[in-house]
Amino acid sequence: MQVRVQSEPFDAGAELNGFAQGRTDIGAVVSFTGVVRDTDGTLQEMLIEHYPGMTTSAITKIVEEAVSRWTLADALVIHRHGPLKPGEPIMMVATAAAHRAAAFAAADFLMDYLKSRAPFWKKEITDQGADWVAAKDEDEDALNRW
Amino acid sequence: MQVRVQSEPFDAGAELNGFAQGRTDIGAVVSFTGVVRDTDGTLQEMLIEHYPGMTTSAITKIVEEAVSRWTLADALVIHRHGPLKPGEPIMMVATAAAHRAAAFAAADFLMDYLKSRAPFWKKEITDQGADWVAAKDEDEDALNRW
Amino acid sequence: MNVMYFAWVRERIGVPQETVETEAATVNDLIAELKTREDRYAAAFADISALRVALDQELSDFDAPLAGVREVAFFPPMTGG
Amino acid sequence: MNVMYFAWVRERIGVPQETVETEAATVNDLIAELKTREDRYAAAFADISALRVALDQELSDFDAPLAGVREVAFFPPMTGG
Repeated sequence: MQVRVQSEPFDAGAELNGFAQGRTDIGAVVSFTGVVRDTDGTLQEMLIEHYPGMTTSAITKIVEEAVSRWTLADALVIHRHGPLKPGEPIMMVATAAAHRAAAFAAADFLMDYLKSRAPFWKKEITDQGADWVAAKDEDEDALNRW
Repeated sequence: MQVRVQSEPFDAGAELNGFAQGRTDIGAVVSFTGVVRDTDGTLQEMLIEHYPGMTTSAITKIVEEAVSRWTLADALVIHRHGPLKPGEPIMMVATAAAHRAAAFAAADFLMDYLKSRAPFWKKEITDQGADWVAAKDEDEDALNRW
Repeated sequence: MNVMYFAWVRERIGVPQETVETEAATVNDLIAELKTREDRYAAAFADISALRVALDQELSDFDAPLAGVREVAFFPPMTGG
Repeated sequence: MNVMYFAWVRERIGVPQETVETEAATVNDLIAELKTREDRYAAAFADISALRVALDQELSDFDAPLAGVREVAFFPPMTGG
């Protein structure tokens, strides 16, 4: 189990290849990569603020919950903070399990909880100014699935 | 959209990094990697047979269905055939979408359909002999989710 | 008509493919005809519920007509992924 | 007691953290006290339903007691992932 909170970029492909490598008791690896989206082509930068004293422990608790619910062989979360450009990876989750259903469910669960329970806040700087990204009701509702 | 059926190994990390690269209209990339599992430590080799005339077209139809159901920005399927060793990647799926729910659902759908509708058959060679892997009822049932 | 066999169906029948001359109207008719030919066909087709069939590389049904079909493939349920 | 602010709460209040001397029994009491101090607090805490609170780095409720708490953090709903 690995949790990393960092401002530096990470190499999602290298992380995927290093994850659960050489293990022969797993049949399924699922990864999720969150990318800075710029649908309208107006985004200059995304600024991610976080709560350093709380971030790693909050994510670790979420990952421990996932590992125990789905008997994962391994789990990984990397989350960046600071300024990011459109197209850059923001964060990544990976899960490894014997079977695909557990790996998919655990990754989906991790994303839902990281979205609404990990102390990060996103600010978008566009041509028109700067705005904090508002949390969506559907993201809060998604937690009821689990 | 990319579909590759091959006997050669592939580099899942390099594929993930090359997938949907530089696109700023996507926010979510999900990948699934299927790995040769050897729970008991008795597996010598997994042999994957396929139906060359049908494989690529069958997978392509499944991917087209996923792309249209979830408006994916991109989708990738790589599936190997031939002899594989424990711990080796068998296949990989990747999906890219604006939002995470679509990327997760499409990857999950692709795996369910590839499992039961792509013409591959697995044979396990163990210390005790060789056996064809039987399809599971739960895999056929999984198709009813979609 | 080109008839193909995969996985344990291929192993039981002993060849991966063969040309079959037949007037069978449906897949079921073709199977019935093959089963009378030799024991190895009877063994391979003993339990149809354990088999799947593709006509010209498309999954199909056992009661599907064979008119115009060039390639029939028999195999167990797929185990991809 | 160390009080921290994040995202637009931090921007409205103007500092990321400060030491607050208070006898407030609960988070709600602390907020009521801060709101009387200066307009910027009144602005930041105008709509409590738009805020979340953590006590000693654990998400908590606005009616939670502050006894023994060393760090209180106020912020909008999280937008991680």
